[in-house]
Amino acid sequence: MSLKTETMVLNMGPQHPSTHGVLRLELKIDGELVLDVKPHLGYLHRCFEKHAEAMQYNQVVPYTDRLDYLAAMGNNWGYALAVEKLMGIQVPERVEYIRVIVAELQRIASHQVALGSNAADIGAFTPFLYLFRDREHILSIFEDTCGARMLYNYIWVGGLSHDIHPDFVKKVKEFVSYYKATIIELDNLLSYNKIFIERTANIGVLPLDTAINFGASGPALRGSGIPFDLRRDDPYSIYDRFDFEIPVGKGLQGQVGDCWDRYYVRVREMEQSLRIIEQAIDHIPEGDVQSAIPKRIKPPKGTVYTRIENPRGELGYFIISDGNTNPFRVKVRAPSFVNLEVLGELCKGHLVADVIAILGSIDIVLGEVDR
Amino acid sequence: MYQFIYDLTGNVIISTLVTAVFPLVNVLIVALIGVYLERKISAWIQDRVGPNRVGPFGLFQTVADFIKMMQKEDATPTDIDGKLYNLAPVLVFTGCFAAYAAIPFSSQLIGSEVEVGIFFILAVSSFTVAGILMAGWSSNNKYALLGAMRSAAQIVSYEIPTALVVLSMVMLMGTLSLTKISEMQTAYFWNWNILGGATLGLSKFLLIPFMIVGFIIIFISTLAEVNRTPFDIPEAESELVAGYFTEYCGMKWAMFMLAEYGNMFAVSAIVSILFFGGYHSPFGYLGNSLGINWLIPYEQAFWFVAKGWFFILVQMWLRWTLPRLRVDQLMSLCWKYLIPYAVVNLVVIGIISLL
Amino acid sequence: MKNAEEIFNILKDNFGDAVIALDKDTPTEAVITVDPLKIHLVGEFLRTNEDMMFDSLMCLSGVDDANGKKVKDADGTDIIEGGTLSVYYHLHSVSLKHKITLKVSAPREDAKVESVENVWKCADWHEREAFDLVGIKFLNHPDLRRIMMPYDWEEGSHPLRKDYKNPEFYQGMKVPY
Amino acid sequence: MGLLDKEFSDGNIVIAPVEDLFNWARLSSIWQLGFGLACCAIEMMATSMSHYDFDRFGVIPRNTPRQADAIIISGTVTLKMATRIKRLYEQMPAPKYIISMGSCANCGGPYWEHGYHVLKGIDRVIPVDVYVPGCPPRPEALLEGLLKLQDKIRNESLRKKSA
Repeated sequence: MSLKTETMVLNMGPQHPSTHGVLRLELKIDGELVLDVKPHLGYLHRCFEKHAEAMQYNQVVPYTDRLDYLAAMGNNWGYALAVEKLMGIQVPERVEYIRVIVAELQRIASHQVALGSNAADIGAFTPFLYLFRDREHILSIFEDTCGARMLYNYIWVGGLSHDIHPDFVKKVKEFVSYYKATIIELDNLLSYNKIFIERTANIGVLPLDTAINFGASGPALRGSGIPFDLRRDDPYSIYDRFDFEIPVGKGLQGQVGDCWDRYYVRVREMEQSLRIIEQAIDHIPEGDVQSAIPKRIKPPKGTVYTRIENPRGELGYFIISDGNTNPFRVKVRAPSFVNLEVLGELCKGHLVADVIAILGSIDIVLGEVDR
Repeated sequence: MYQFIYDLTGNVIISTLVTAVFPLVNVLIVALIGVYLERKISAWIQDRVGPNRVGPFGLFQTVADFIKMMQKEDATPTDIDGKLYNLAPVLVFTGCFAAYAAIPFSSQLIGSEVEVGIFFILAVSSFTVAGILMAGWSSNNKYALLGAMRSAAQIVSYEIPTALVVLSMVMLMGTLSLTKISEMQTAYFWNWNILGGATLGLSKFLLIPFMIVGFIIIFISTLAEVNRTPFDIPEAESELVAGYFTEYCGMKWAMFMLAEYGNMFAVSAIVSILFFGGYHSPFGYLGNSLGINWLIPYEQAFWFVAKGWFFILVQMWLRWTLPRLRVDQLMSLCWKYLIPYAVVNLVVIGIISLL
Repeated sequence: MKNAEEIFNILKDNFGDAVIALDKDTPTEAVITVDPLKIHLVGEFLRTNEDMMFDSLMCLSGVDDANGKKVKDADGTDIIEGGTLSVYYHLHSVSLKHKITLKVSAPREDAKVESVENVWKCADWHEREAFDLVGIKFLNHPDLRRIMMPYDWEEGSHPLRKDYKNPEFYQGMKVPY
Repeated sequence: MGLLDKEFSDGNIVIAPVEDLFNWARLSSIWQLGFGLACCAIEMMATSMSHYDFDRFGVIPRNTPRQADAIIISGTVTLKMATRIKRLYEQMPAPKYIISMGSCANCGGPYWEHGYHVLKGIDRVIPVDVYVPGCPPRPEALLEGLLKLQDKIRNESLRKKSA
């Protein structure tokens, strides 16, 4: 006797607790086994590129905030860097230092949400809250600095919108010493938890050549075992002055490039960010943060592509200027958008529960995927 | 208890009704306090405050939840299997409710003193599986169906180690009656089964390690049977939205919730009866030393409830600490580890009890 | 490590007419213009050649060049006739750490570009996006559907074109403010 | 109908306490539909977390619309998403409430002019009870919005709505 079986199509999202926003996944499943995953995007397509064409160069900055809303500083910076390159602006030392510090703080804050939501998807809800609690410290530092908790509009073309708060250095130092101790708590509670390792090790293994061919970047690429970091490999700003390591996936709990490796790379990256902040915080030179801001931004005709290492990977801005005050075309190479593409490849042959774990370990932000 | 009320009123119907209301009230109270405690405890674990606006310390939070749920619209989706859909919550609740009939809260306070108490409880609590399957199937929702299938596989599998441990205890004690099992572990904690039982001798000390293993096995498998983290796979929020009760709202959903918390207490009660002396106090009775006999049942009820709540608190503590297992890991834990260990445990306890 | 001129010369030697021009005048980056129907061959060569090793496609952008004639259509709305749509490819080599920008242009009315999806897998969604928002058709793409806009969005309406007109209603919802 | 309507037309000694009790229960246990749209969703999550703790007010996220009482539209609603939100709203059992969080959900926010794919205000699709302005609103603002919603519920009536 043979039983007739059918594959089932399961729509995950756009409203689903673990799709990190409004992603829709079309899973073809046989029982619990996933045969195929088709992501459907666009539920948060906010027309960034159209807005960029309609705005003046400096008016675009607030819109860049809303791309990767968990790492708004990085988005500001990438855009500012692209326009600065197009216009040939050299920004003052003080600005560079402040940018590095806020970007690294932002990287920590962003990884905290990424790790937390990854843990929450797997069922450990408490680390999620602990990470959010620590994130509030960073948000309060940013709030002192520029008055916003999430979307800062802080890094402008040629400078910053405000100088730092007088308490900034003190608060950052406090946070660094506090958080260095707290990361250990995270390791004890989650990273080496047996169930967590069981759920993530050997799941969603991303081989290196696939990762490169799919254009993966950031922790998703480094989890596969290559120390490729734009801060080191295509240095921008003053990152060449700092001493830091690039954590890579070593397959400590399973194969190289599994979910646990991607998770662990993020944890170690937070430590390295703390190191960079420690090195930079005492050397902020005096100066005016707005001295290099041009009165009128009108870059020459031409194209520019710059990329920076955002928490989620390589954030690229491709700007075409036709010599006007508005950009002719701005295209964002969003790291989440490219990293998400590999999801279908990773999920094949795993169970439904693993799809959640893999998606969490890739760490997407829908604002950036859909733009 | 039935006998007591029958003596008081002399009416079969009244005494049956009163006896039946007692477990119902108990389930309600357990659920009300349980939900509140769950929220408070999760809040404390997570560095939060928890409900504190509704009544003093948020004590009326669950009352408000309950009243709100009563006035919710009974929205039923189209294309459901109506009969099964409506029957499922009732069945799940019945399973939980009926189990309370045989649980001895004290030497006097027991709904029905059935001789096959533990067997009865194991049997009626399996209603839950049928109810959950019905709920998942009739909802016509893929998440619910997946959740129901997972749940059926999980509960059926984990009944085996539970039953094996229960069997070894029954073999040791020589009775199926929960009252007698409790009675045999007389007051004072060194007489409890976890410490080898009341009979002194070599076997008492030989038994201790196997009792601890048995306790761990039954605690893990009852955790799985009531769908608590790390085994809350049927209702895994982040995977299956809400599992088998995805399409239920208002009071029907509340029945599932009542049954969940009711079951939590029921399994904690069973664990404490089998291993921790049931309703017996760990250090003797105040009533005995003062010579007030009527005080003893109250003390017993207190200790029983306290033990039950202690295990519920442990369940909550685990829930807010651990991640969730995957469905295949859950099954392999059961079939590859718990059942073999339980069988070995059964054999060893059998040999020791022959000594 | 090779600069744009060397790469251009190597490509010119291998592909002749398919590689059209090298534009070095832009202030920041040199752009090599390639024949849109040969781009997949050029891409494959750049990825596999040992001196090039461009194993990573950083970015693929569809652009409406808006270099045609501005005319008014029957309703009196401005549309652009003629001109080109372009695609920019930003390549990068993880092993050799050099970068290059390629560009292809195709006529606006019937823009057809060969897909590079089977050269670099990540081009898949980028190309779908360029098709969706700019309206460039990629030949031999396995699944060329809209990606950002709803699947039932008006046929032939591509929002990032410079003469795009927003519809008044979508499924009964008013679109303009 | 007429007879009963007249009977209940104003504060009745039976109806009023029941009404108060029911309203109290409703406003004390507003379970939100756990779903986020965009940037505001992160602030909504932050509101549920340790620092601000939505649970104090009895608000917990439920992931299925069937068990939710309120839906917080947290972020930009696109045309593609609007149809889904409408469906989610219809799946919720009455009484149900909507909090529109953030400028995007209120009126399109910064995307009001060139957003060809952005719905300019969720109130074009579903009725809204409370608007919370801000881009994104701080958690305190969302809490204030919740308190406003509670005020609104407090004054609800079991009787037929007059207007």
